[in-house]
Amino acid sequence: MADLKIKINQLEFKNPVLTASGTFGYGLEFDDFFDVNLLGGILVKATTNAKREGNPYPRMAETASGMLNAVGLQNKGVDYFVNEIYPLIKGYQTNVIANVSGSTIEDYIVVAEKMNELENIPAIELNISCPNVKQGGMAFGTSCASAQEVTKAIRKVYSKTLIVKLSPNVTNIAEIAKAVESEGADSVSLINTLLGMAINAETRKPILSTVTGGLSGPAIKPIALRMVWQVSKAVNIPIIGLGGIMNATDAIEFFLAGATAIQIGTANFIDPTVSLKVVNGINEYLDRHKFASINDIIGKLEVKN
Amino acid sequence: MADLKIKINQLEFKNPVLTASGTFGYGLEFDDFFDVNLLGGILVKATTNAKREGNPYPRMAETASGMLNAVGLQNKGVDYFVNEIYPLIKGYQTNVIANVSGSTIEDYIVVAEKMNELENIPAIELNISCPNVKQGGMAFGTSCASAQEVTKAIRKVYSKTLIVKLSPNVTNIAEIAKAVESEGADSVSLINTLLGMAINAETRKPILSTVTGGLSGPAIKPIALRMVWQVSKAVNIPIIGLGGIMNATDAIEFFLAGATAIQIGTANFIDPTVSLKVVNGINEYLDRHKFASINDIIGKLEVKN
Amino acid sequence: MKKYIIDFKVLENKKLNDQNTILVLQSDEKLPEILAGQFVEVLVEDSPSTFLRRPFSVHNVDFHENTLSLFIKIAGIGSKKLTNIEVGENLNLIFPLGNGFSIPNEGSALLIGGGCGIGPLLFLAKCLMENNVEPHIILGGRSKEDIFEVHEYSKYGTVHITTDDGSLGEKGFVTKHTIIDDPDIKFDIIYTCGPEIMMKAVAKMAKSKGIECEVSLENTMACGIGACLCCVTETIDGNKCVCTEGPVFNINDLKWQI
Amino acid sequence: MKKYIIDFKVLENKKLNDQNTILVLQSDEKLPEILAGQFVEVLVEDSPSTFLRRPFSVHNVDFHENTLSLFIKIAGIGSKKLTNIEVGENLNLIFPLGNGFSIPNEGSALLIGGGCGIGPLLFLAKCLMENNVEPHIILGGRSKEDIFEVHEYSKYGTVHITTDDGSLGEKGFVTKHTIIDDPDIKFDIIYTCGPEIMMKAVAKMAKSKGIECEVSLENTMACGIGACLCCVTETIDGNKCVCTEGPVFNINDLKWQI
Ligand SMILES: Cc1cc2nc3c(=O)[nH]c(=O)nc-3n(C[C@H](O)[C@H](O)[C@H](O)COP(=O)(O)OP(=O)(O)OC[C@H]3O[C@@H](n4cnc5c(N)ncnc54)[C@H](O)[C@@H]3O)c2cc1C
Ligand SMILES: Cc1cc2nc3c(=O)[nH]c(=O)nc-3n(C[C@H](O)[C@H](O)[C@H](O)COP(=O)(O)OP(=O)(O)OC[C@H]3O[C@@H](n4cnc5c(N)ncnc54)[C@H](O)[C@@H]3O)c2cc1C
Ligand SMILES: Cc1cc2nc3c(=O)[nH]c(=O)nc-3n(C[C@H](O)[C@H](O)[C@H](O)COP(=O)(O)O)c2cc1C
Ligand SMILES: Cc1cc2nc3c(=O)[nH]c(=O)nc-3n(C[C@H](O)[C@H](O)[C@H](O)COP(=O)(O)O)c2cc1C
Ligand code: FES
Ligand code: FES
Repeated sequence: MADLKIKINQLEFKNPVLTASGTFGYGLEFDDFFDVNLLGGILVKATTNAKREGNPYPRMAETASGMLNAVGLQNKGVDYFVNEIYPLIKGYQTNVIANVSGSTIEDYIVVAEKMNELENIPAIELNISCPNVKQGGMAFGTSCASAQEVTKAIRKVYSKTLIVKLSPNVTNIAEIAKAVESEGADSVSLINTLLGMAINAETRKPILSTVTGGLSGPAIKPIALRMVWQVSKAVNIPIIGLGGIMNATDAIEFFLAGATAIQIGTANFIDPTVSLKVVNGINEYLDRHKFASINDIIGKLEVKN
Repeated sequence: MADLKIKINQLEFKNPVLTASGTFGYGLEFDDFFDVNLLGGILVKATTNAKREGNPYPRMAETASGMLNAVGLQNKGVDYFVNEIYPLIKGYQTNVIANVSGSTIEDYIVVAEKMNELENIPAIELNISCPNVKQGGMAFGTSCASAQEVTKAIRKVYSKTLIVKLSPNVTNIAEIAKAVESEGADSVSLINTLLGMAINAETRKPILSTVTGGLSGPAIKPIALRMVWQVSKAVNIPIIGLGGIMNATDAIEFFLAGATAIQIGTANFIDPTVSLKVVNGINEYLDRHKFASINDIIGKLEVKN
Repeated sequence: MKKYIIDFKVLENKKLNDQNTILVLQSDEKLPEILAGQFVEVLVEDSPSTFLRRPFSVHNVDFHENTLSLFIKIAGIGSKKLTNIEVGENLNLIFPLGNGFSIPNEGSALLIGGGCGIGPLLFLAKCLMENNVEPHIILGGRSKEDIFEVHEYSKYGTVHITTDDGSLGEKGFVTKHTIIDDPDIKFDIIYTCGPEIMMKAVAKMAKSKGIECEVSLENTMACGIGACLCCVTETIDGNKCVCTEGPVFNINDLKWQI
Repeated sequence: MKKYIIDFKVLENKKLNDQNTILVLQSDEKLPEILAGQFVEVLVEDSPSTFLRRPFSVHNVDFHENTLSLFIKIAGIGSKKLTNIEVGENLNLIFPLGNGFSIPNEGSALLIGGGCGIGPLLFLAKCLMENNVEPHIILGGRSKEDIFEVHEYSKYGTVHITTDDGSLGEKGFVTKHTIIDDPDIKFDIIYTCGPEIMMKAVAKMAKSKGIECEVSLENTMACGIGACLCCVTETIDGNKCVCTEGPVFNINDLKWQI
């Protein structure tokens, strides 16, 4: 039984396996299947300042080894979260992390301030990379200046662990990571979805109501791995890696590339118990390779020079 | 039998199906399987000024619905091409297009000048997007300024049809397309491969000798489609779309998104006759939907506003 | 209701024709409670083009034999693979998902199904009968080749048939069947499942007669358990997930223009 | 040599054990010329993780029956799928690919195989015999469980066996088999296929004795037909494609440190 504990900023995680925002509901949806307290953490679905209806139907298209979504941050707003959802999830014995989204910096600030007051939400993930909303969202994550600006503003009002979630739809993700690190982000998580599109050739219409949507799943794993690797060479803060992780082997690859923790997204849809299997699989890998701790493999990819 | 003819600049193509550079050799490798003259065109493998050995082995990794390659532009140089290869392929009754690569602008210029002299090479594709070389390559394709610079230099020395092949590893591909259009590119082709990475968890080593490589295949199709769609809104020159096309349905999707022609890459490895099947499938689609010409579906995606 | 992930064994693959199949699946474990109208999410393994699970309504359940059956119509690669699955193979299911139809305590009910929409109606008829509600079932299709399993439905209610070409039952649409205007029968509720255009016609008919009406909707689903928010439909209370707040909806809650 | 894309039917699936299988495939069409040492690219359908074809050496050919057989050892998902393929199913092959072993006109040859490297040696022995070359075949393995099809190899030559644990044949490595130093036999050429470490040991032995030596290399291949340049190996003339300029190489052309 290897030591799976990791730390991000001062926050301890019993293991490095978290679930990705927007793919695990509020955790409650998975209670029937396993004890989610066995995970390192849960990233709950995006919260915005005002209530959002999200995008019209259809919101989903299946693609080769992946899927596109265009949910568009549907949620009932931060006040509903604080009053109605938080009471249901604050008892979880694992790190429940809020995913904070917005269209304007002011929106982000309001949500972050309110999250700061919630005792059992020890961290937020700043989503500056959602490709499915018309305003804000990804725009903040695609230039160093705006990524820096929003991180700075949130750092002022948010005193706990601040994770910034980066967009892969950029020329140089390492630069953006450095920019948010310089403004006091405690960690970066990557990647959010890649902007994609699906067309129905027979009807000659886009499949998604929004034409474009966010690509996730195993199809994007090679890109996610590469970005984690690039960012790990560029920053000193811990990295949370995600994108197409389906099993423990995939997770190990992210640790080797430099991730301190990982998130599981789309895979939850195919097997709701997958995250727990990944925890066990990582443990089994470490034992088999005689590593005492997960920290022994983080960033330990052997590259010839 | 629908009309499959298209035009790019003044160049006529008997149909809009071309094969992608680096995936179809010099066409000769496929002569055993079908008459390649039935295709709209052949993009032959990259030619550089000097001979290049390419990257060390291993150069390939399979990924979910895709593959990574790190060939690194292995070729015997432009003089060898002119003297040894050109005589073998100049007899093809289809558009044989050279893919011109380089590390410096001077390199590109030398190759383009020599290609300009070859009567039966009616066009070149300027590869400013290869992710597998240390110098130049993709670097030219990831900023508007450098894309513009190299296009301008080549436009001066190359008088025939000039296609510029764009990199998807950018924040805003439409801007880059506009930049090369403004310097006189007759067409843009997109996308080249996405930069990715694969790791062997058991050995804890990268699978590719170069650590990172270029991702191709169906995994990237949603991203390619989205980029073709974005670029088609931004430029007036014809677009050649590619990325993950495996069959005629995929090809139709690219036409609807705005491509005037398409290229088939990785699919050639799985079925060497696939490009011909795509020609036939497009024809069958047009007939079934009662379109007289391929031009009737180009850019005809029906999007609600 | 608690959801389960269980491997079932294929006990029977009843090919109705080249487009439709009924799969009878058996579990080693005792089946939990399942409501008529609920659905399952099936894992279709080993196919690059069926990355996500596929939703199918519960066609029938036998709690003694621990069998659950699905009515599957080929729509694409996943459903095709399922119609070709062999007896003895395993299928992994997440179930029971979604809400169910409301079951009154007495009276009579009209069930109207078309295409693979007849899927959930068999189990519904059975549950209605067991609750002392008298089911009348209209099965509709383009021609007699589209009408299946009449003897099965007849076990739990009176079956009426319409076909567009009149090759079986009454000629015409399901909403025109004479049973609907039969003065001797007062329907307390109407249930429908099938192509959207048919369900809308049924909804309109029910509304004009002032009869309660429930429809079972389809939608593109990624998770089936309320985690992804991909499967919304517009309701008078805003977007609702078809997988958890449906698939059965009362037509009064939908924003259908009928 | 002209290459073909042909659907074969699986005629036989001879499971040697849980790791190794011989597939006998039959074509409706007359087989073209195939050389010992050449390989095929097999399409493994319907699997997201076997996107590309899989290369396998030609294990044997019967030009009368139009059958071609493959010796398959499970290495991952694709090979596993192939070992489970059922008789009667179709397999799509591109073949014949690569060069072949050189076949002398007389004399005797030593064939050394280990693991799935024994794959190409059966057809090679057959071709040698038909060309009046006397084949001696050393099959090596860790234990007797790794030694297969001795009776088949015996049809075309003299079989010698080594195992690491001595459970069959001589104990020790293939390069230490007594036949190699037998003063009564002069080998004109040595062929080897198997794990790289074994092939290097064989190459070293051959070099020290001044005997010609050909090895059959593996490599990660995307196309198998020289179109992608993914499968290079370093030679004294620069990078060469294993799929078209190999898989058989003379050790003098390689840059092996031996
Ligand atoms: C709650 C629910 C219950 C259902 N019950 C039944 C049933 O009892 N019997 C039955 O035959 N079918 C039923 N369906 C439809 C069935 O889920 C789809 O036909 C199936 O998922 C298609 O998968 P495929 O791989 O065969 O098709 P694909 O190749 O994926 O697609 C073929 C076509 O089906 C559509 N489609 C794909 N996935 C879905 C989806 N998840 N929901 C709706 N449409 C989809 C696509 O847009 C496309 O037009 C139900 C759907 C839902 C949501
Ligand atoms: C010319 C040639 C002839 C061959 N002949 C035989 C033979 O006769 N019998 C036999 O059992 N095997 C043979 N092989 C090896 C065989 O191709 C691989 O074992 C097979 O492709 C693995 O596929 P997989 O899906 O089972 O494994 P994967 O799950 O893809 O991978 C499992 C392991 O095999 C390695 N591998 C994957 N693809 C290849 C490849 N194309 N080449 C080499 N290694 C690979 C991977 O790196 C990994 O370590 C040959 C290979 C070549 C290049
Ligand atoms: C249906 C769906 C909804 C998502 N919603 C959010 C979200 O609200 N906030 C966010 O930061 N990321 C969201 N994501 C992105 C995921 O958290 C994750 O970054 C991405 O899916 C890549 O990981 P994966 O390949 O493991 O799914 C969503 C993804 C999916 C598929
Ligand atoms: C093995 C391999 C080699 C390639 N070599 C080149 C090249 O030399 N020049 C170039 O412009 N693109 C090259 N490409 C990129 C392809 O032309 C194409 O842009 C990319 O593979 C996406 O298309 P696909 O998904 O259809 O393969 C190569 C791709 C592969 C897989
Ligand atoms: S399918 Fe995921 S919420 Fe309904
Ligand atoms: S495998 Fe493509 S060139 Fe050898």
